[in-house]
Parts: sequence; structure tokens; C-alpha cells
Amino acid sequence: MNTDENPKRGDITLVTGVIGADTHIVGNRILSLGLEEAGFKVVTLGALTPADEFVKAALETAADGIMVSSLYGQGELDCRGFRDLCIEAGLEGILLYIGGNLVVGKQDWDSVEKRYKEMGFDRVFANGTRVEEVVEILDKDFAARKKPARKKAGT
Amino acid sequence: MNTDENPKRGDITLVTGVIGADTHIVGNRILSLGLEEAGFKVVTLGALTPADEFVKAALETAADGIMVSSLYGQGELDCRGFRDLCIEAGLEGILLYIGGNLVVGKQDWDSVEKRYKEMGFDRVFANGTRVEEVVEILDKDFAARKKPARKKAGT
Amino acid sequence: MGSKTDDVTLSAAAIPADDFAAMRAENLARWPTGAEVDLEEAVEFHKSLPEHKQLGWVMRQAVREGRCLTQPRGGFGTLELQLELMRALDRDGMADIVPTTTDSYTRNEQWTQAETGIEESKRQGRSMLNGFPMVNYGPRETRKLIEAIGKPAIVLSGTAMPRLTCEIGFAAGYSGYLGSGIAYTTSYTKNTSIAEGIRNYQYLDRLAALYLEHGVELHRRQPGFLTGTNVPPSIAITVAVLDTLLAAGQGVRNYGLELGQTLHLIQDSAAIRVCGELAQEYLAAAGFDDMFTPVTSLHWMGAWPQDDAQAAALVSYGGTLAAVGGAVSVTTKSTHEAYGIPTPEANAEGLRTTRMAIYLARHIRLDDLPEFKAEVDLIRREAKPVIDKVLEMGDGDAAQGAVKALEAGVLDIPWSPNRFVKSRVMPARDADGYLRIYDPADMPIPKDVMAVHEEGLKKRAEAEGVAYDRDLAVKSVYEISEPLDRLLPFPWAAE
Amino acid sequence: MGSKTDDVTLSAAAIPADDFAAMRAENLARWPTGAEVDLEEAVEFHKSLPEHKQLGWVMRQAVREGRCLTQPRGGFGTLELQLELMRALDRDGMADIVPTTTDSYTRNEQWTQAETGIEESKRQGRSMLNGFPMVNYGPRETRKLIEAIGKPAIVLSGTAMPRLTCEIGFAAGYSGYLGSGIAYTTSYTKNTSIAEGIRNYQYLDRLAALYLEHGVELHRRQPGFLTGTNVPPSIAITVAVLDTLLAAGQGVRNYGLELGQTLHLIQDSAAIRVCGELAQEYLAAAGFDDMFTPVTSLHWMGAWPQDDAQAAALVSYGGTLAAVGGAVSVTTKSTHEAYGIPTPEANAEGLRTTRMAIYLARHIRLDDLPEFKAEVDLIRREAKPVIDKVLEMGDGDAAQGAVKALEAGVLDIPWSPNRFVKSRVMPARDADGYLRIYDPADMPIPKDVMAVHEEGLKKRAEAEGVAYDRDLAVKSVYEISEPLDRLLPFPWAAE
Ligand code: B12
Ligand code: B12
Repeated sequence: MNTDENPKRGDITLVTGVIGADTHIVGNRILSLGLEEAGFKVVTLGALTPADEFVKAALETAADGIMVSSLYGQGELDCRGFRDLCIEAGLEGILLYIGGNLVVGKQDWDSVEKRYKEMGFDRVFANGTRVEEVVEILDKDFAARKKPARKKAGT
Repeated sequence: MNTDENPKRGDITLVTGVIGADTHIVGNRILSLGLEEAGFKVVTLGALTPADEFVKAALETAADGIMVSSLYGQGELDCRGFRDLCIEAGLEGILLYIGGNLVVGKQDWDSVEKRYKEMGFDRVFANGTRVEEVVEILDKDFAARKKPARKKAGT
Repeated sequence: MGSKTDDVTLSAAAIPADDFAAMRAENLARWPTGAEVDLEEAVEFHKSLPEHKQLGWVMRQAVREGRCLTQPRGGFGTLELQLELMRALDRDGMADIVPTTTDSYTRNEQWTQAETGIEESKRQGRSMLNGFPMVNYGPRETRKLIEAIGKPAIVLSGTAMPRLTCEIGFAAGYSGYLGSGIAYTTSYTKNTSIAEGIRNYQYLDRLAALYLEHGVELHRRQPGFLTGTNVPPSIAITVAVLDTLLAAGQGVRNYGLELGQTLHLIQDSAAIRVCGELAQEYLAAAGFDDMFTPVTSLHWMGAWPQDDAQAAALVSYGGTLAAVGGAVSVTTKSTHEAYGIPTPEANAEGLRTTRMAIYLARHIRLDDLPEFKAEVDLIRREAKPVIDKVLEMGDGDAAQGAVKALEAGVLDIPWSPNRFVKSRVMPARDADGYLRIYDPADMPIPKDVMAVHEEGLKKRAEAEGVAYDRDLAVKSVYEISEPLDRLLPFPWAAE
Repeated sequence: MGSKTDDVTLSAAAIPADDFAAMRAENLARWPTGAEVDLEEAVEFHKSLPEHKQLGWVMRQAVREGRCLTQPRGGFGTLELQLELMRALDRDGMADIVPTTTDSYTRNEQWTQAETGIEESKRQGRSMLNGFPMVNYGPRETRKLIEAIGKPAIVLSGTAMPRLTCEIGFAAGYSGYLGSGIAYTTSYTKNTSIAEGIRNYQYLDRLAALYLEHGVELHRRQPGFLTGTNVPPSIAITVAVLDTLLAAGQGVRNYGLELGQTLHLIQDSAAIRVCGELAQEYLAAAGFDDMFTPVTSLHWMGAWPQDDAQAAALVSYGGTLAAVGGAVSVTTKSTHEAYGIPTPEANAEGLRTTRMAIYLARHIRLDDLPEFKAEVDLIRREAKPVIDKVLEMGDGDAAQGAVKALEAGVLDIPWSPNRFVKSRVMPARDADGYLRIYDPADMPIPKDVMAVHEEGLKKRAEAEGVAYDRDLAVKSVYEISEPLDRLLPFPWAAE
């Protein structure tokens, strides 16, 4: 993985965690390790993290993005209003990713993605997504934003 | 199995065989054994039997019914005009059953049954049919015909 | 959570009857449906059930007849959906044991949120909860589920906080209950201390013992799969033995032990054997000689492949492994596993595929295979030093020992979300397909045993041309979920 | 059929080159596409194929690397449908060996009827034939199939009359060809004499040897499944050994042996072992020491259950049995087996399920299990006396021996449609799941071996409370196709 791109991964802070009453830590831990190895600064909240703790941690660490994991199927309930929480806290520009088994049961992916995009997530990842893929897309998204820390000047 | 019904099974002759280039003898042999044990007179033609041999045997033995097996999928081609062959030979009243895997592939059963009924079979049986079931239905059909040998007086 | 008993010194001893009565009263007052619980009435109901709907009897009978029973998982957010599901599992799936999985809010005692989930589910016409909110429905309503099926029913509720759910479940007529203090606290919680988790399950076990005092032998069961992620048999068995001792201490006598499959035919057979044996050995040493401990094998608990056809092999092999290993029951998954909670149809299909696999392998035993014997020996040599050390750290008390050992990393659980667990032990799959330990961290696994593990893992690193490092462990998390063209490509085409 | 060679005295000796040239000319003249066959051109084409598209090389390489390859069956009535099918099996199914099954008219040399079948199929837009009519299409058109895939291809044509089809197939570029004189004549024909069937396959083997003389090592293969209906391993192996001797006599050196699965893990492993060993022993005794005889295991060849979920277990277990048994390849079926020829999708799924099952069991071997050793010993003691007697009856000539032995019932095939076969031998499944012989009829199976069979079968009759009679054999035909509620019901409900 190439960390010499613009913007530098080392300047980017990402908060990771598993939302709600969800204990599935494995994928989130592997993701966190992978992001760290790729050069990002990673703040790990671990399993069973309420939505507001994500926002609090992002504020405290001046994070550029929040990487939410949800595996257990109840993410649809847990993630309602997540973007609004961020906006209330003054983080409206923050990059929001979510990944995992995002609904109960095997549902049509397009409709699942749409639901989460409507909740304010910038990108929605299916179960089985590999870390390399996530890193690639992060690079692209931050490159598109040019100055990743811009949102702090926002409000 | 009760052979004391009216008409007597012992008065009824059935021709069995596997039609066309089909070698699947197992089910047909078990069927033949079962019919014999149930009390019917059975004339077994075995595997790989052309349509006209069924008719010839039925004529020669003054049979009351023909039990055609077809497993290999090409029965639809082999059975075309089977009833006509019987009629030509003066056997228009003869009872015609067919059973097995009657078409190529897994197809809707109702449509398969319809196709074979149109070819002139009185009853059409799916793969997996057990002998006891066949005997029961034979009894019913012959009882309905009252005098099973009537068709010989027919033409 | 936050119960008054927290400050009582933790021990493996039985909760005295008076204390327990007080605890129950306090517990049942936490949510309105608690008031519906009436032990005498529940006891009568259990006694009125035919034997074949009582899981305690059914498990014993399965052992007597050498059967391997099937049991799926399954829970939906409303009574109507759950009824339909349990009927489908009972009839179309031919499940021998019918489950009710609770939802994650219920597991975390967030009953208000569960209430929202029920309403949302009703409004949307699909389940918004990942299980059945049993506490919200209460025992009277929930009993309709028991009445709708012709098999015994078990509550599956992965949590460290089972106190109210178990009261409701037993009162409703469930004769089985899965869960244990060490296993679930280390795998389902982040901030719950091991001591608290143990106490909560001592309550549950004590309640089961109370039913037994009233003549109802319920089936309690230990969830040996832990984090479900490459848990080596020795660790699963160590936890199983400790949880068993804790249950025995409260008076439980019908206690199942579960083991997640490693997917290695010989290792899984050996693990099932050793699990049952060691549980009995340590029970005997602690003075318990009448505890029934049948072993259940669980379909692969790690990540599943996304391809249904590939997943079908895991389902089927899961039946094979259970049958060959002589498990008394197998807990099944479906081809939907990678995606989400299965539909009743997919769940029932998983049951039938497993059942056929059991039928086909029901005569096979590997007892006399030298590799089997070697693996039995290895697992024993791996588990016993850890169990002995844990008990030693607790001065013979399993509860005290477990808390201290987990804190010290003497007992360690891979991939645990719990902050009271070191979770530094690193398992990985070796060149011969055995699940081994790459890094034991602080676990007192003997050197000669570790040498066996290392040899196999080094052989794998070499065969794959990769470094001998902890990436082996991460790779082993993904392995079984990899698409076939990575696992077993056509090897010779240039492409 | 009706070829002039019929009156030549049958023997296992190689057909002299001149005679063979005359036979070929006569044979190729039987249908217009025969004129397209050009041996030199075909040899060049085979040599131009990459190694991984040459089945002879691929089978040898699989043995070197310890792989268990997968191969489905599959044939449709038109080139277009067949192209689509073979691409799907190659890509979606990841088949290591891609098949072309011919239709039953082609098998019976009824090419005019096959022509009608092609036209009907085109008109109806679905396959009206149960396979691909290779002779009608001819080698030039058929080669498009070889060019469309990235794997080696094999012709599957269950018939006693392969003469023209094999010319077309090899000329088209198929590097594998399944079929043999004794196995197919006894299982696919009614009126064809064993001698005629053997002669027809001697033609095919001689043709393969001719390619070898030109530097192209084709893979020939013996279809050991025979009637597919409870064929005991000893009988399958006996026929395999005899067919192998016949092929060796014509100059074939790359010759696969197939065995239908009994669905007993130990028995199937033992059968695979003994099959390879006995073939080599009898080859050596006959002076052939350079014949390559890899063994292929076949998914259950008897009647399948109608339930897809149940069938999935047979598919998956079929991979397990092949992998554990150390088979070099496995021939797969699909969950559609009971119904009809599978769709390309279902066929590909069967391949993937099998492949995953192979991956999971690739490390398991039962070589040191005492039951395995006992079964190896039993199968040897069962097969050798029969093989020896057959060879003795032919004064050392396998061809003569086979004809006489089948006539006398010394060699017998269960459930055969052929009137030159006694088909009085009756196999049945015993109490431990082994496929045994209830009635050996006139086969010279030693008394002590039959005592083992009888014991197991009597144990079964007793366990099921039924008479010890030949109904055991009929029941065993149905057994595996029975619905689960008959095979393994929930045992304790009154219902
Ligand atoms: C292991 C496992 C468990 C373990 C978890 C151990 C632990 N503490 O972590 C245990 C056994 C404890 C468990 C419990 C439960 N589980 Co669970 N579990 C699984 C399983 C089998 C594998 C998950 C896993 O570890 N995968 C491996 C990792 C590496 O992959 P991953 O998690 O998908 O993560 C990767 C990607 O998704 C992506 N990713 C993940 N997060 C994010 C975030 C972002 C921003 C991005 C970009 C990418 C990304 O990157 C990761 C690395 O590649 C899955 C099914 C499956 N997938 O096969 C079910 C599954 C997730 N579990 C499920 C359920 C329902 C439960 C339970 C509620 C009930 C139960 N079965 O007991 C409880 C949950 C309790 C609770 N309160 O949360 C369901 C969820 C259902 C749904 N969504 O419809 C699943 C899908 C199984 C099923 N089909 O029913 N489970
Ligand atoms: C065993 C078998 C074989 C054996 C046959 C041995 C022999 N000489 O008999 C062998 C291996 C030789 C074989 C060859 C072939 N087979 Co085959 N075979 C089977 C299999 C697995 C079982 C059949 C069987 O014996 N069943 C057990 C008996 C007891 O049941 P049964 O035959 O269904 O008969 C019962 C009932 O159907 C009923 N019944 C039968 N006939 C009749 C008639 C009447 C009037 C009535 C009332 C009832 C009735 O009563 C019987 C007793 O209960 C089936 C698939 C399956 N069912 O699982 C495929 C199957 C029939 N075969 C098939 C095919 C294609 C072939 C081949 C063309 C190609 C190949 N695969 O090699 C060749 C055929 C060659 C030829 N020219 O015919 C296909 C047919 C496809 C289709 N219809 O779409 C099937 C369905 C497999 C598949 N899914 O592809 N086969």
C-alpha cells in the first residue's frame, strides 16, 4: 500500500467502531489494523458503541472520517439520524462510511445501499469487503476533497 | 395387497417395458415384480424396447394394459403416436400408463402430464412413484371399466 | 446489570435459597411482564408436557439411542413471525430441537428499544429485530410458541445479562437455555466484568436448579463457540469445563457442552471426545458424579463464503463432522449465513441437508485411527495445564480462578470484544488443516505442545511462501469465506 | 454393430495395424461426417493444445500434485446449447475436466433419429435430446467446443457401440474418452453380446493407441459404475481389472478407473485403494508395467432423493468421499439429479459444492484406521477369486474369460438389462451402511467372505424387524432416495 499520495494518509484521522448493541468485533478490528498499517491515524472504539460516542470521539480527535461497522442486522435502527448527530456536533463535512451485514436477512443490495445513503452515509460497503479495497476508495475520496481537514473550518 | 377385488387381478394381463433407446431397467423391473406379486399377469419386454414391440406383445398376449417406462429424457420423442399405433393394431380401448423421468430436465409437472395425456396415455406417473400406489390406481381403473377384457370385443 | 449482588464476594458456591428469593423478586420487578412469572404454575406446565417436548429428557434419550439431533437458530421480531418460523423449522426443517433466538436489544436489557423494534417490525411488515423480544411479550404470550410445535424448545440469547430473559423463558415453557458466564461475557460484551457475567449466569443456573428441586429437569447448555472465530478446541474446552463447574455448583445436573467446528474431521472428533471426558474428570474431582454433559457440535462459526453452493458444502460437512464425532446434537446454519438471518425456507433447508449428511455418516467413527488418538492426546495436554492453573489461581474456586486467569491472560480468548480479556492469543490454521495456536501469549501451554503447533504452522507458511507471522492468523479468519478460485483454483492454466 | 469383425475369434490381443486400417475405413464410411476425420490433422491439433487442455497430462499431473479434480456430466441437443453449457461448466462451475455427454440415439448409432432430435430441439428452443449428437455435427463443428474452453474435454457416451463416435471425438480434439467393453455392454444394452461390445471397445482402445504411436497420449477411462445400482466394490473392481487388461492389450497406457460411491466413507476409501492396486497387480502379471491407472470416484449413481436440500448432502458428501479416498478425480451430479438433466446453473452449483467439500477434506486419510484395513482386505478376498476364475475360464485371455464368465454367472452384474448377463447377484446395504452381497448367485465368492456379508445383512434385517430375504435388496435400491422423514424421523413423538 502506497502512503505517499496526496493528501498524506498520516494527516487523516479515522474513528472506527461497531455501532449499537453489536458485538461483532473481528471485521472491525481487522479493518482498524489494516487502516493503521496503511498509514492512517485510527481511533478504535471497539464493539458495542452507541452512536453518540462515535460523534464525541470524532470531535475530540478532530477526525476526518467515521468508519461504522454493523453486522448484527439492527444497524438500520441504530444508524437513524447518524448524519444529523454529526451535523448537530458541527461535523457536517465529515466522511461517513458504513460496512457489514447492514440489514436483517438477505436483501437486495441496491435498496440497502439506498437506505443507508439516505441516512447520510457517503459510502456503504457489503459484508466481505476487503481492507485493500477500502483503503483505495478512502484515498480517492480524500483526494477528491483535496484538503481533508477542511470541514473543521466549516461551521 | 388384496387380490380378491372385482375384476380379479389374475384375469388382467399387463405388458411392461422401457421404451426407445432407454436402458434404465431397474424401476421397470421392480414395477414388474411388484405387479406380479400383486397378482397381475405380467409380460416383461425389458429395456430398449421399440414402440411397435409393445403393441405386438399386447396383441399377442391379449393384454389389458401397457405399462411404459421412460427415464432417459427422450420419451417425448419415442412416445409420439403411441396411442395411434395401438388403434391401428385394433387395441383402441387398451389402458396406457407411462411413468418415469418423462422429459429432458426439471420441468413443470402439469405441463408434462398434459403433453403425455395428449399423446393418448390414460395416466402419467412421475419418477419416484411406488408400486403400491400403481396397484391401487390400476384396481380403480379396471374396476371402473368393469369388464377389463372388453376392449378385445371392441373392433 | 447493576444488581445488588455485585458486591458480594464472588465464589462458585450455590446461592442460598433466601438470597435467591430476594434476588428473584428484585429481578422480576424490572419490567412489567416479570409479574406474570409464577414458578408453581410454570412447573405444572413443564410437567404437563410430553417427554419428547422436554429437552432434558430428549438429550438423555438421544445419548441412550446414539442419535445426533439437529437444532437451528432462529428469531424474528414479532410473535406472528416467530410462530411461523418455529412451525417451519419444526415441520419443513424437521428440527429435533426448535430454537428461539432473542434480539440484541433484549440481550442487552434494552427493553424499551426492543419495544420500538416490535412496533417498527409490525409497521414495515418485516423483522427489524435480529431475534424475538421475549421479555416484552412475556411468558403468557410466548407460551403460544411452545404450544405451536411438537418438539422441545430452547432459548438462544447471547448475552451476559440473562436474568430476566431466563425467568420469562422457563415460565413460558422452554425446557432448554443456552448461555454461560465465562463464554458469553468474553464474547458478547465490552464493558461487563467477568465477575458480573458469572454472577448473572449463576442466577440462571440457580433458577434451573430451583425447577429441578420442583421435579422439572431443564436442559442448560454452555455456548462453547465463544467468539466463533478460530477458537482452538483446547480453549473452548477449558472454558466449557469451568462453566460446567460453575453450573454444577448451583445445582444444575443436565448441562450440554457446545463446540464450534474447526472443520477438521479428526480434530473435531477428538475435541468432542476430550470435551466430554475432561468435563467429567473435573466434575468428579470437584465431587460431582451425577452431571449429564452431552456434547453438541456447531456448524462453522467463523466467516462464511458468499456463494450458496460453496456454503452448502459447509452445511453438509457440518452434519458429517457432528455425526462422525459422535455429537449428541448439531446446531445448524444455512447457505444464507454470510448475508444475514436466513429465511425460514433457507433455515429449513440447512436442517435437511445436515440431517441427510448425518444419515450418511451415522456409522462412521474414527476412534481407532492413530491420528485421532494423537489429537485427543494433544488437546488434553493443551487444555489440562490451563484448567489446572486457572483452578489453582482461584484456590480451587472456578469463579475466582476464571476472573483472575482472564485478567492475567493465563486464560485467553481470541478476538474477544471484552476489555477484561487480553485477547492476545492468536490462532491460525496449519498446513494439515488443523486449527493451531500461532501465539499463546500468556497461556501456560507446554513447550512440547506448542512445538507441534509451530511445526504445522511453519509448514503452512513455507508451503504458501509467506512469512511466519501473525498475518497467518488474520488470513485464517478469512480463509473459509474465500471464493473457490482462491481456495482451490484450476492449477495449471496460464490464463 | 454388424461389423465384419464379429466372426473373428475374440481375443485380448492387439488388432494388427493392417486389419485396423481396413476396419477404420469401413467404419468412417457409415455416416457422412466420417469423411472429415483426418488422423494426421487431428494429431497436429492435439499437439498444438497446451498441456493443461490435454487430459492425459492433466490426470498425471493431478497424481503428482495430489489433487482431486472435478468433472461433471453434460450434454444438450444442439451445438449452441452445448457451447453455452460447456462454458458455464468451465467458468461458473470451475470444472477441471469439461464433459460432452452424447445423446442416446447417438449411443445407439441411430443418427437419423438424432438428426430429427437436433431439428426438434432447434424448433422448440429447448433440448429434446439427452446429450450432444457428436457424429451428426462431425469433428469440424464439434471442435468449436474444444476451442471454447480452457480445460481438457472428455467424451461421455454410455454405449456398446462407440466406433464412430470415438473417431469423431478424438478428431475433434477431445483428449479423454469414457467407456469400456464389459462395463458398458452389461449396463447399457439388451441384445448386444459381450463379445461384440468388447470388440467395439477394442476398436476404440486401438484407436487411442494409434494416437499414442503418433505421440499423442489420450486419456481412456473405464466406467466402473456399471448399472449404477448398488454395485458392490468387488464387482466393479473385477470388471475394471478385466477392462484394463483389454485396453492394455490394444496399447493404451493412460487409463482411468471409475468407481461409483457406495456412500460409506470407509468402504469407498478402501475400494479406491484396492481398485488401483489390483489393476496394477494383474497388469504386472500380464506383463504390463507402464500403465497409468488413476482412480475416479463417482457421486452416488443410484436413485436420488427428490428434495434439493437432501440431494445437496449427497453432492457434498460425494466430494468428501472422493477427497478422503484419495481419488484423482470425482464425477459430480447436481441437486436436480432425481428430476432430470440439470440446468447449466444447477450443474455448476454441484461442481462448486463438491469442490468446497474437497477443499475441506483434502487433508484427511483413513489409511491407518483398522476398519479401513479390514475392508481393504475383504474387498481383495472378494474380488481376486472372481478375477482369477474369469482369467482361468479364458485360459489367461481376459476377453474370452469375460464372455464365458458372464454367461456362466461366475461374473455377474446386479440389475443388468443385458440378456447375456445372468443378473442374479443381489446386493443390499447392511446394518453398518456397507454395501454387501445378499445373494452371490453363481459368483465364486469365498464362504468366509460371504459370512461377513451375511452377518451384516442379518443384523440389519433384525434391527429393522423385517425378514431376511431379497426384499432387502429392493429396499436398498430405494433407500437413498427416500424422504428424510422415513430415513431419520424425529423418533419420539407419538404424532
Ligand atoms: C463470527 C460471527 C459471530 C461471533 C462474533 C464474535 C465477535 N465478538 O466478533 C459471535 C458468535 C459472537 C456472533 C454473535 C451474533 N451474531 Co454473528 N456472525 C458471525 C459471522 C459468522 C462472521 C462475522 C465475521 O467475523 N466475519 C469476518 C470479518 C473479517 O468480516 P466482516 O465482519 O464482514 O468485516 C469485514 C467487512 O464486512 C468489512 N467491514 C466491516 N465493517 C466495516 C465498516 C466499514 C466502514 C467498511 C468500509 C468496511 C467494513 O471489512 C471487514 C474486514 O474485511 C457472521 C456471518 C458471516 N459473515 O459469515 C455472523 C452474523 C454477522 N451474525 C449474525 C447474528 C444475527 C448474530 C447474533 C445476533 C445472533 C447469534 N447468531 O447468536 C449474535 C450477535 C450478538 C450481538 N449483540 O451482536 C448475523 C447478522 C444477521 C443479519 N445482519 O441479518 C450474521 C450475518 C449471521 C447470520 N446469517 O445470521 N456472531
Ligand atoms: C441408475 C441410473 C442410471 C443407470 C441405469 C442402470 C440400468 N440399466 O437400469 C445408468 C448408470 C446405466 C444410467 C444411464 C443413463 N442415464 Co440414468 N439414471 C439413473 C438414476 C440415478 C436412477 C434411476 C433408478 O434406477 N431409479 C430407481 C427406480 C426404482 O426408480 P424409477 O426408475 O424412477 O422407477 C420407479 C418409478 O419411476 C415408477 N415407474 C417407472 N416406470 C414406470 C412406468 C409406469 C407405467 C408406472 C406407473 C410407474 C413407473 O416405478 C418405479 C419403481 O418405483 C436416475 C436419476 C434418479 N432417479 O435418481 C438417472 C436418470 C434417469 N438418468 C438419466 C440419464 C440422462 C442417463 C443417460 C442418458 C446419460 C448418463 N447419465 O449416462 C444414460 C442413459 C443411457 C440410455 N441409453 O438409456 C437422467 C434422465 C434425464 C432426464 N429425463 O432429463 C436421470 C434422471 C439423471 C439426471 N438427472 O440426469 N442411469
